[in-house]
Formats: sequence, C-alpha cells, structure tokens
Amino acid sequence: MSSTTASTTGTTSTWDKVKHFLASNGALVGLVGLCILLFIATPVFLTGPNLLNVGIQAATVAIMAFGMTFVIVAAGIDLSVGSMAALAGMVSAYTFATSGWPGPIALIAGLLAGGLIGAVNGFANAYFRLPSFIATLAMLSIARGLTLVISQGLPLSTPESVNFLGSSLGPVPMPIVVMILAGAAAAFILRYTAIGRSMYAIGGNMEAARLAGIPVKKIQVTVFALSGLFSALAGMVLAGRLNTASPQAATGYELDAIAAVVIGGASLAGGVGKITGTVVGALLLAVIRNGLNILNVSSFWQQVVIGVVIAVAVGMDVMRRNEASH
Amino acid sequence: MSSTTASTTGTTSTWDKVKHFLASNGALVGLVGLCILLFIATPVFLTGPNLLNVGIQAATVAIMAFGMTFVIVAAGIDLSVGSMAALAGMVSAYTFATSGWPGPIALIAGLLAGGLIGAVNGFANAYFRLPSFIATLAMLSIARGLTLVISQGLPLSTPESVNFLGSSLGPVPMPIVVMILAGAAAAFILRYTAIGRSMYAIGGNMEAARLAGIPVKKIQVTVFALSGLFSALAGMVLAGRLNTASPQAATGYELDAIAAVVIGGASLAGGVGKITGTVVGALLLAVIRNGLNILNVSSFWQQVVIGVVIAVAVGMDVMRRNEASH
Amino acid sequence: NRDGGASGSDSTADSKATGAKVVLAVSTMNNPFFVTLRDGAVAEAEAKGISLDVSDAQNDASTQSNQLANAQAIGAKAVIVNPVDSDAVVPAVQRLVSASIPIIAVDRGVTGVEVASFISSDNVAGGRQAAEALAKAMGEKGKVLILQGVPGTSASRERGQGFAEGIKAFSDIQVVGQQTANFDRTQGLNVTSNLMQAHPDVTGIFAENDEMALGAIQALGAKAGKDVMVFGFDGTPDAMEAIQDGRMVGSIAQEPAELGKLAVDQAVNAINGDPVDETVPVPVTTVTKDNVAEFLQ
Amino acid sequence: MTTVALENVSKSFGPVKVIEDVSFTVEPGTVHVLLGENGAGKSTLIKMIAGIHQPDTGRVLLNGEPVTLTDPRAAERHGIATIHQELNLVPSLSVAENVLLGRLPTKRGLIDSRAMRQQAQKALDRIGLKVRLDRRVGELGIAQQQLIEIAKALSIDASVLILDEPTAALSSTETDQLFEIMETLKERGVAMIFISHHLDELPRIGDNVSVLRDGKCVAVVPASTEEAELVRLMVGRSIEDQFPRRRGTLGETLLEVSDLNSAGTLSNISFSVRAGEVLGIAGLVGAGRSEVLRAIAGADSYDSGTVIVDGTKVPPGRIPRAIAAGLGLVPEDRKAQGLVLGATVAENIGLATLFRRARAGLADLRGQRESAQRISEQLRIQMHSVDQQVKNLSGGNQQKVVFGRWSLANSRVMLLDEPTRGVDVGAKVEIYQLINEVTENGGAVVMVSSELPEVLAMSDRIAVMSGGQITGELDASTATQDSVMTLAVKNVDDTSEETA
Ligand SMILES: Nc1ncnc2c1ncn2[C@@H]1O[C@H](COP(=O)(O)OP(=O)(O)OP(=O)(O)O)[C@@H](O)[C@H]1O
Ligand SMILES: Nc1ncnc2c1ncn2[C@@H]1O[C@H](COP(=O)(O)OP(=O)(O)OP(=O)(O)O)[C@@H](O)[C@H]1O
Ligand SMILES: [Mg+2]
Ligand SMILES: [Mg+2]
Repeated sequence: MSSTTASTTGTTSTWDKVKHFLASNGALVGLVGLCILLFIATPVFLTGPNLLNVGIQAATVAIMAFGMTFVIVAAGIDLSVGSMAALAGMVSAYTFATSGWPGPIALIAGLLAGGLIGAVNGFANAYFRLPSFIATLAMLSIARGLTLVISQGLPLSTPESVNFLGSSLGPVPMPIVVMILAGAAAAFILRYTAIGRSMYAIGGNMEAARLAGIPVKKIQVTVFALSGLFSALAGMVLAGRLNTASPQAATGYELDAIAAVVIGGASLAGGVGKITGTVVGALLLAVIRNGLNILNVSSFWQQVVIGVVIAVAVGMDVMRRNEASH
Repeated sequence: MSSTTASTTGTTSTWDKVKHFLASNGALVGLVGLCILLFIATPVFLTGPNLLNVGIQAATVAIMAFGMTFVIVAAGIDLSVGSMAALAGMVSAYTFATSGWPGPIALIAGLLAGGLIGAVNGFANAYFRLPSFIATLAMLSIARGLTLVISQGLPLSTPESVNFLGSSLGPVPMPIVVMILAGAAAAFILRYTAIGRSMYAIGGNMEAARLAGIPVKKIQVTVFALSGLFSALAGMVLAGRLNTASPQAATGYELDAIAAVVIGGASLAGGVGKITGTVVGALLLAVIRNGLNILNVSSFWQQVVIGVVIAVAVGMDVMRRNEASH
Repeated sequence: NRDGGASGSDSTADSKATGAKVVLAVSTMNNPFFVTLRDGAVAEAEAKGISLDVSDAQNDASTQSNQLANAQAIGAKAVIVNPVDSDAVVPAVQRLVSASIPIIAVDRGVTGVEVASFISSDNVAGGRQAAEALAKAMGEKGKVLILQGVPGTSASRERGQGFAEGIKAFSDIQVVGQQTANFDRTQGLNVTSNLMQAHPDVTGIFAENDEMALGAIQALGAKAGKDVMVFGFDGTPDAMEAIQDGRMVGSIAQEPAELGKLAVDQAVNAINGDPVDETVPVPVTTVTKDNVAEFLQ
Repeated sequence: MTTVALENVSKSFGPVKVIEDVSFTVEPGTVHVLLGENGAGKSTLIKMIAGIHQPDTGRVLLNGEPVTLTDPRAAERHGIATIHQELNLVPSLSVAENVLLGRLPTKRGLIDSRAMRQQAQKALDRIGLKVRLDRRVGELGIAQQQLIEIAKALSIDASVLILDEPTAALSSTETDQLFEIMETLKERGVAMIFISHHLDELPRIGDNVSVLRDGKCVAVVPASTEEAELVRLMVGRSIEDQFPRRRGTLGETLLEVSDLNSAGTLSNISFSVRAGEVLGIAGLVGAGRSEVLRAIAGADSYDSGTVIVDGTKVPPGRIPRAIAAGLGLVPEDRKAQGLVLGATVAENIGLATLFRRARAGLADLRGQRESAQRISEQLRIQMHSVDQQVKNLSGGNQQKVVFGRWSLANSRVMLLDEPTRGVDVGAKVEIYQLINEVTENGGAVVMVSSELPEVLAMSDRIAVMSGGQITGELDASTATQDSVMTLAVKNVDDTSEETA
C-alpha cells in the first residue's frame, strides 16, 4: 500500500475522503437511498419546490437537534427542548404584546429565556447532580406549564422580527437559511473551540476530563444553555412560520430531536456525534414524512412505515460500520 | 464497634436494616414527605378510598415500569411501552370481536402480542445492534400504527376477562392486585433467577459478562420481551378499567415509566435498579397528580408543580446519597 | 397549465372535478370525532369521483403547515383544512390562497383569511347549550366539575368559554373544580376519581369531550346518571350508547360526518367553478335521552 | 525547582482510615519511591498532592509553603503533573487531543490545530511512541495507551512529576525508555514520586523509598536496599521464593491450537499445551498475544484454524462453548473485561457458573455465596465479606476474583493475560501458587506476560510472538532474556504504525 505511485495516491486520497465522509455519515446512505426510492415512486418528490418544502420542514427539528448534539456528545440528554422552544416563542410574543418593546428586543428576550432555562437544566445536572434525564424531564413539564401560564392558554401573535425567521426572502426560505447558519455555528463550536472539544472529552470519559483540569461542571451548564438557546431559535422559526406563538407548539419534539442526533451517528453513551450527521438525521425524518404525505399513505400506516424506515436506515448504518471494522 | 454487647447489636441490626432500606429506597423519603405535606394541605388525601385511588392510578405505569426496570438494569431503554400496551389491549378486543375466541384466549393473545413485539425490539437491539433507543423509538411508532390499523382509529369493547383486570373484587381493586402480583413476579425474576442476575451483570459490564460466558444476546431479547409482556399486562389493566381498548391509550406513558424507574434509584447507565424503587417512583408520580387534582391547582400551574416536585424528590435522594458516601 | 391537464377528457356536469386531487388536512385522527369527519368526507369523495388525500397533523400546528405545503407540491386542486390552530394555520393557508387554490375550512376557521368556504359547528354555542342542558338535568342547583381538554387547544378554550358563559345564568350552580384530563379517556377516569375524593357532593360533570366524559362515568360507576350527571361534547358513538343507557345525560353532537361531506361538496363546487357558500353552519345538537334514538344507527 | 513534602497527613473514607500520619519530602532532582502492598494507600497518598483528595489532617508543602490543592487544575498550576494508575484517556478522541487534554493550544479562542499537532508530536517523540496523531485512542492497545498517558504528563512542563505504576502495562523496552526520560528530568531538577510493584526497578531509578503498610509509613530506606529486605518491610514477612514454580509430570494434551489465522492480527498460530504444563507467551507490546488468547477463548472470531480442548473442538467466537470445554480466560484489563465492578465478590465469582448451576431457572444464590466463600478462602482473597462490591478490593484481590471464577467453573485450561499486572509482590506469589495448583490438579496454563523474569521462571515452555506470528518456541529451563528478545524482535517489519 505504501508502494502506490504519487498520482494514484492523489486520486485515492480524494476517493478516500469521499469514502471516509460516507463512512462517518452513515445515515447519508440511507437518506440518499430513500430519496431515490421516493423519486421513483413519485416524480413530484424531486421538484425544487418540494425539496425546499422538505428543507423548511426539517429546519425546526434540525435546529433543536444541533443543541441536542452538544448535550448527547457530552453524555447527557435533553427532554425539554420542545417545551423550551414553545416557551421562547411565547416570551417573545408576550413581551412584544405587553411591554411594547420593539420586535427585535422581544426576539432576543425569547432567545435569552431559552438559554436561561437551559442553563437551569445544566445547573441542576452539574451542581445538584440530578441525572440529566430527570432534570430535563422536570423542565419539560415546568417550561410547558410556564408557557401556558404566560399565555393563559391562548395563542399570541408574534412580532415581525420573529415572523421574518419563518418567512421567505424572495425564493429563499428563511428557515433553511437559519438552519444552515445555526448548523455552521454548532459545527464550528464542536470542532474548533476548546469548549466544543471538551464536550467530547466529558462525554467520552468524564473522570479523565476532570483530572485533566477541564472545568466539567461549567461546561455542562454551557452545554445545556446552548441546547436551550438553539431550542429557542427553533421555537422562533416555528412561531415565525405560523406568525403565532402557540402554547402547544413543539409538543413531543424531544423524541424527534434525539432521533435526528442518534440517526446521525451519535451515541447516547456520549463522546461521539457530529453536526453533519444530525443534519442528515433531521432531513431523513422530514423526507420520510414528506414522502408518505405525497404518496398519500394512510395516516395509520404512516406511523408503521416511519418506524420501519427509521429502523432500517439506522440498521444499514450499523451494519456498514460493523463491516468496515472487520 | 465490634465491642458492642449482644443486645445492642440486636437492636442496631434492626435499625440498621431500616436505615439500609431507606438508604437504598431513597425516593421513599420523598414519597413519605410528599404524603405528609398533602395530608396537611387536605385531610381528604389520607382517606382509604383516596389511597386506593392513588394505587389504582399508579398501577398501569407501575406495571409497565416493572418491565422497564429489567431493560434499564440491563443498560437499555424502551420507548415503545405505551404503544405496546395499546396494541395488546387492541389485539385482545379485536380477536374477541372478530374471531369469536373466548375472552381469556383473547386476553392471552394480547399478552403474547406484547411479548412478541418486545422480542422484536430485543432482536433488533441484540442481533442487528440497533441502539435500543432507536429500535424502540421505531417500535413506538410501528406498534401505534398497527393499533390504529387494527382498530381503524375507533375504540373497541374489551372482553369480560380483560375488564375483570380493571374492576374491583368487592372492595379490592384488581389493578392494585395485578400490580402487586406483577411486582412480586418482577422482583422475583430480578433477584432469584439466573436471567435476572445476569441482567445486572450485562448492565454493569457487558464485556465482562460476555467473556464470562453469559449469553448476552439471548438475555437482551428476553429483557425486551419481558418489557413487552409487562406493558401488555399494563395495557390490559388500562383497557379493563375503561372496558374499552382505545387506539390512543397510554400515549406518552414511556416517559412516565422511565421516570418511575429512575426516580426509584436506577441508573440509565445500567447495572442498578430495584423493583421496590420502581414502585415508589410510580406511586410518587401518582400521588403528585392526585394531590394536585384534589387541591384543584390550575391546569396551567399543574405542569410547573409536577416538574418541580419530580426534581426536588430526586434531588433530595441524590443529596442524601452523596452525604452518605462522605 | 394545471387546469388544462384535468379538463378535456370528460364533459359531464362534474367534469372538472372528476379525478381531481383534493387534500383533506385533518388536525388529528386520535379522536373518533375526526375519524368520523374523515369517513364522511371519504364517502362523499367516492360518490363524487374525486381523489381525496387525507393527512393527519397529529395535533401539531407546524406539521399541519408542512402538510399544506406538501398539498401544493402534489398539485391539489382544492384543500380542505381542519386547522389544529386557527391562528397558526394562517401563513400556510395564505400561501395556498395566493397560489389560487381554493380553501375550505372545516370545524375550525382560519383567522383573518377569506377562505372559499367555512363549514363549522360553533364550539362556543355548543358549550352554552351544554351548560343549559346539564343545569336542567341537575335541577338547576348543585356543584359541578369541569374536565378540561389539552390546555391551550382551541376546542378546550371555546367549549370551556361557552360553558362558563352558560352556567353563569344558574346562580345555584357552583363550579367547584376544573382540571385537565387532556381529552383522554383514562385521564378522565383518573382525574374524576381524584376530584370526587375532594368533592364527594358534586352532582354534575361537564367534560370538554366525550372521551373524558366516558372516563368520568367509568369513575363514577353506579353513581353515573343517578347521583352525578355527566355531560360530554362531540356525540361519538360510544357516548350515544352511554346516553341511551342513562349513564351520561347528554352530549353536544356535531355530526362530524356531515361536516366532512359538506366540505367535499364545497370543494367540488369550487373546482367546477360553481357557486360556493361562504359559510355553511352545521347545527350542533344537544343530545339527551329524549332524542338519542335519532343519532343511533 | 520545587521541593514537595507531606507533613503528617491522614485521610479516611467514611469510617475507614486509609492514610495515617504519613510524612515525606522529595527534593528536586530525586525520585522518591512509594512501596507497599495493594491497598496500602499509595495512590491515595499521591492523590493528595495531585489535588484529587484533600488530607483530613496534616499539610501539603511546596518549597516549605503550605498549599491547598482543591482540584487537579490547582495542582497543575503549581507545576505538579500526575500519571495516574488508572488510564485517564478519552477513547473517542485522537491521540493528539488526548496528549493535550484540557490544555489544547488556542488562538483567539479557537483550537490551533497546527500547534496542537506539533506539541503532541513532540511529546510522543520524547517517549519514542510511534502512532499516528489522528488515531482514536480507543483503537490502541493498553500499552500504547499507557505510553500516551505518560506523554500527556510529560508534555506539562512540571517541576513535580508523580508516576503511579507507569510501568505496569509496559514491557522492558518501553520501561527503559521511560527511565531514560526520568534521568533527564532528574538532571533538570524535577522532583518525582514513583510507584511500582517491580522491585527490580527501584535501584535503577529511585533514590529513597517510603514503605507503606496499612496506610502507615513503616520505613524510609535508600533505593539500593536489598529486595528481600524491601519485601520484608512491605509485607511484614520474608518471601523466600519470588517465583515458586513447582513442575510436575506432564499428562495428555489438553489444548491444541492449529493454524489459527485472523486477517490483520494473527497468522498460522499453532501450539499445544499438556496437562500439568505452563506455556508462556512472550513478545513485545502489540505482538498479538492478547489476540491469540481471545481467539482461543471465543472472545473474537477468527478466519481459519482449529482449537481443540480436551478432545472437544471449540468453534470460533462461541464463548459459552469454550467455557463448557474447560477454557477460562483471565483478560488483560480486569476492570474493563474481567469484572462487574458494581457487583459483589460472590456474584463475580459465580458469573461463569450462573446458568450452569441454576435449577429451574433459579440462580443458586446460596450455593454461589458458599462457593465464593470457600474459594475466596482458598485463594486468600482479602475482603470484609463476599457481599462486598469488587470495586472496593485492591488490584491483586480483584485479579484473584477473576481466577476464582474459573476455579469454580472447574476450568482445566487457564488462559492468563498479564495475570500479575499491577499486583504486589506478596499477591503475585499467591497468584503463582494458584498457577501451580492448576497444573498440579491436571490442568494446563497459557500465560501471556510482558515481564520476562516471570515468563522465564513460571513457564515450562515459552512461545515468542512477533507481528502476529509465533517466531519460535523455547524450553524455559534453557531460555534466557536474550534468547527470548531475539525472537521477539524477529521479522518485525511492522509498518502499520507510521508516524504522521
Ligand atoms: N474513594 C475511596 N472511597 C473509599 N475507599 C477508598 C477510596 N479510594 C481508595 N480507597 C481504599 O483505600 C485503600 C488504599 O487504596 P489505594 O488505591 O491508595 O491503594 P494502593 O496502595 O494504591 O494499592 P494498589 O497497589 O493496588 O494500587 C484501599 O483499601 C481502597 O479500597
Ligand atoms: N480494538 C482494536 N482496534 C484496532 N487495533 C487494535 C485493537 N486492539 C488491538 N489492536 C492492535 O492489534 C495489535 C495487537 O494487540 P495485542 O493487544 O494483541 O498485543 P499484545 O501482544 O497482547 O500486547 P499488549 O502487551 O499491548 O497486550 C496491536 O497493534 C494493537 O494496537
Ligand atoms: Mg494504587
Ligand atoms: Mg495484550
């Protein structure tokens, strides 16, 4: 192998890169396969407007799942993302409606609320040593309750600044733009910052991280605060698409967000996970739903099919990885 | 310490046992505390009928959580318990309605359906190496879809044999009886059978268990099959209480079941967990909801309070355990 | 272009609509009410020879928004929407309207948008009717419990609001507790059991849907219909049976199948360019033992 | 130049007093050795200097000034670097990131990956470790991981360096390299604390030795003190024979391995072992010795070849079948592979026989407890009771628990992978006695070890491996360290581990 000529090495290395990319973004194969199947089944699937549709539909879960990626890489779990998203949207709408603050300030207030709630999760996890499952399960309930209390159960109109995030700028849908920017930011944090790298260290071996002088607790708080912030952003996109902050928004999204991250190759045991994988996971979920809709699969069978596709997509990835390791 | 006289040793040892029981059933302290608070707030809480109420309401989640305890002890997770419960009830009602099988056979058919679906989870986890989170998330969707397909979305009447499980035998509510029997069976399996003991070994260190010749994969299949079976039983109790198998029954119960197990002192990392703890966890959840109902707390605030109580109960347990280890 | 493809082949009265694709976006299929609504629509679509795609938003406003976007992508000629949330559905509907796809709203409206047709039964009015009927059954005095639906949903809000307005008229009736049971039968059972502990002297229960009402009568056991009057909402088959048996005193029947049928009719009219009724009120009927026979098939 | 000292420190965990009134001083440029049996308190002692534990009473002094080291970071700020006994690496991260864990070089808040690679490469070069910087640490063998752990500590420019059993997982070549580095650090005036169970290493690198027994310092002696005297101070009695191998007559062939091949790791492995015999397997780190044992035991599958145990053919990758045929594997990493740390002694001993002894599906819990009791007495496992969690036992006693499991399972062929790694001299002799008992009862032993004296003295025959092959077999009575090493470096054309 060391005897290959320079030129061959050159091509090999590009090909190797492709192979490596595929190998480390396993669900991508599943996603592409699914898209091909859907295209065969119905040509509508591959039209530009429909693909934009899929992108828009993936955006909310994807943005939440970026935050969730931090949490899962650091060996935690965050069940409160959906509730935090709803709360953040509601805070924006409420402050805008009652305080008369300008829209952008209301938007920022909502985002901060998400970050703050997330930090509370992190605090409970790091300093009060509540398992993250319990801390965020409690917050799932608390944040949803607060949303209802604030809104008195009524949907509220969101300010223009929030609606902008859900609208289209000419032909370009803002949710996709926000997803791309948020994904880039998340990938950047995970890959290039010291905090991002320590998330992997904490998730991979918390004791080693602690002994190496990494401020584990502070980073745990940061991780959950980031998850809150990204959830809040997702909540803004969601509310923006509907021009409305609804007290029931994003109910149950936690499972979708976690699924996106895990389908993307992360391990719930921590230490492993990538933003590119998470994007693929979120797209996979959106494509499945979009495809089943277009094919008019009965809503009862739809759930069966969704489950099977998730299992098969992840299963293929697992098998491929096992083969690669032989 | 070795110099204590025989008589003192005697008393110490009983007291030690009590202390040990409390220490290893931490959430019990939280449960008792909560009960006292509720009693102070409203004397109705501690009346016999209300306590039976709480017991009945805890039963469904508790029975599911027994199965979940196996799974979590063996370092897995089962998100499909609610869906399996609904499917099992529906299978009973449907076979009874369409095949004309006698009620008890329909009941058994439902239970077997649960066990089978659980075994599929286990198979996907052990042999196809799907992370249990993904395998059971897929099954959450698949089993619910199948339930809807079978029922065409409409509730069906359940046979007498199922209704019996939800009824009262004189003053004795059957759900509580079933819970106690199921709990005893689960505790027996975990404590006294080879399979139960190996669940702890697998959850504690899967590689060590494998190298010691424990048939890890087979036991994983068993664990999930048991979870399916217990969920199915829970589904029967649920359907029996309503005399109806509803396609939407037990939606979202997975979080409650997991919470009961974790509140009861199990670790999601595996290797730790007890049925007595799980019972306490399930009772705690039921008591909170019952108490808030009785106190007529606004439904908006209720969710906030539930979250806070869960966090505080588990938090107290964590703190107490940390102190004990100092 | 799109219209051109569908026309031409046939020239009978329903020519344009025959074979045309119509999407029915339902808020949730987790509730027998909407299942019945769908069945009514599907039957009518078959009769009229149109192809009806049904999507289920599982009570999630943004899923519904996705599904409405998908409807446009697959070239629907008309869209029947049963909004999860009247406010949240607005942007998605506006996109369809600007693509000149006729919209028929069913059961719930679309706030501030002029849809081609709105077919509804009035939840607030239904709540008021429920209050009156329940009060009558209770002898216009006593204590009442309210089982609320999923907090924050429009159905829960409107029915609750109507009931509250209606019950005010009866000064001897006192609402002693209102708790959510999330439109779920099991929770209806649990919450009622709990509330009866605190308020054993209650003589009336209003549930914001029949599922919770059926849970409540299960909790009451023999007391149901004798000591405690339970009133539901929706008029599902199970509830009708319970009314017949006397375990439930009544429900507000909305004739969901009729809603679905009328929606399809309006959609066909819109596609054919025939006149469309802007609003089609479907009466809500107070069902009690007196008139339940009419509703039982 | 820092002088580090402990002054009358004591430390308890709960009611158990682990360190009692210990003092010592380490001058710059010297190596202070801590010696003691497993569980004597050596690691606990150094953890008080590393900022992990705080003494209950007494003080830590740096240059005569008392300091409070609240966490590992504080210790590092004072120039104290520690190589802990347990590997503290992140398996999913690269070699480079592990070497610089917690100290990644940054530029404007971002990781400076070029500086990171340079610094990491420098650290690896220093200890002569040749692995690619971007390999995931989880893929490396335990010895290489240990070397990375060392590189990690050395890359901190420390004035105090603590080494807690750094040589336990190393073979002699790497140990030599480590000692060379320690010599240069001595010249630079670094104060070092060194812990090892290999007594022969003490005079080579140490200056003074503090001997701990049950948490108390029983003597401070120069490192040149005779081994026998050190042993006596340590265990409170003298040990006549450090390698008490009792050879007997050989019986029929119990284990026959022919032509084992596994792509990338093993080629043409053949050997046989007879009843009453100990076959030692020697070789350098990464030679594939562990892979041989794992393949035989069914832990890993292989491509071709046969394994016959006591006349029964064992199929590849079937652990329960291998165990039923009489094989027992004592794996190299007892914590990760050998023990369920949270479970009790009895449960760990009874793990392999859990199903075999079960009646009607019920575990024979009473029988398990009684057998565990009997076996831990036989093996002299030190513990409060068989209901104690194994994680609270000392390393040597943990190893005996794994032994005990196979003893209970009546395994006739024992596969031992580094059976005395991290085990104190006293316990080592006891493990050797266990090996003797196996062979005297008609069993056979295959022992992989990186400690040449151990292999030479305890084996009857020695197979030497290199690059996944057996490069030769020697009779133990005539073999020497040199003859083994010659075979161990034969045909090492291993290019798989090039530097990046
Ligand atoms: N965190 C802890 N909690 C309770 N007991 C502990 C703790 N750490 C160590 N011990 C106990 O303290 C004693 C000394 O342990 P230590 O690890 O210092 O021994 P050691 O001399 O390093 O042994 P070895 O040679 O096996 O490494 C042991 O009995 C051990 O079980
Ligand atoms: N999980 C793994 N993935 C990739 N390579 C591995 C893995 N485990 C071991 N290796 C490599 O396989 C080769 C053989 O390792 P093995 O552990 O068998 O060596 P050994 O002779 O037992 O030495 P040691 O003293 O390290 O145990 C080494 O190059 C090692 O790095
Ligand atoms: Mg030690
Ligand atoms: Mg090895």
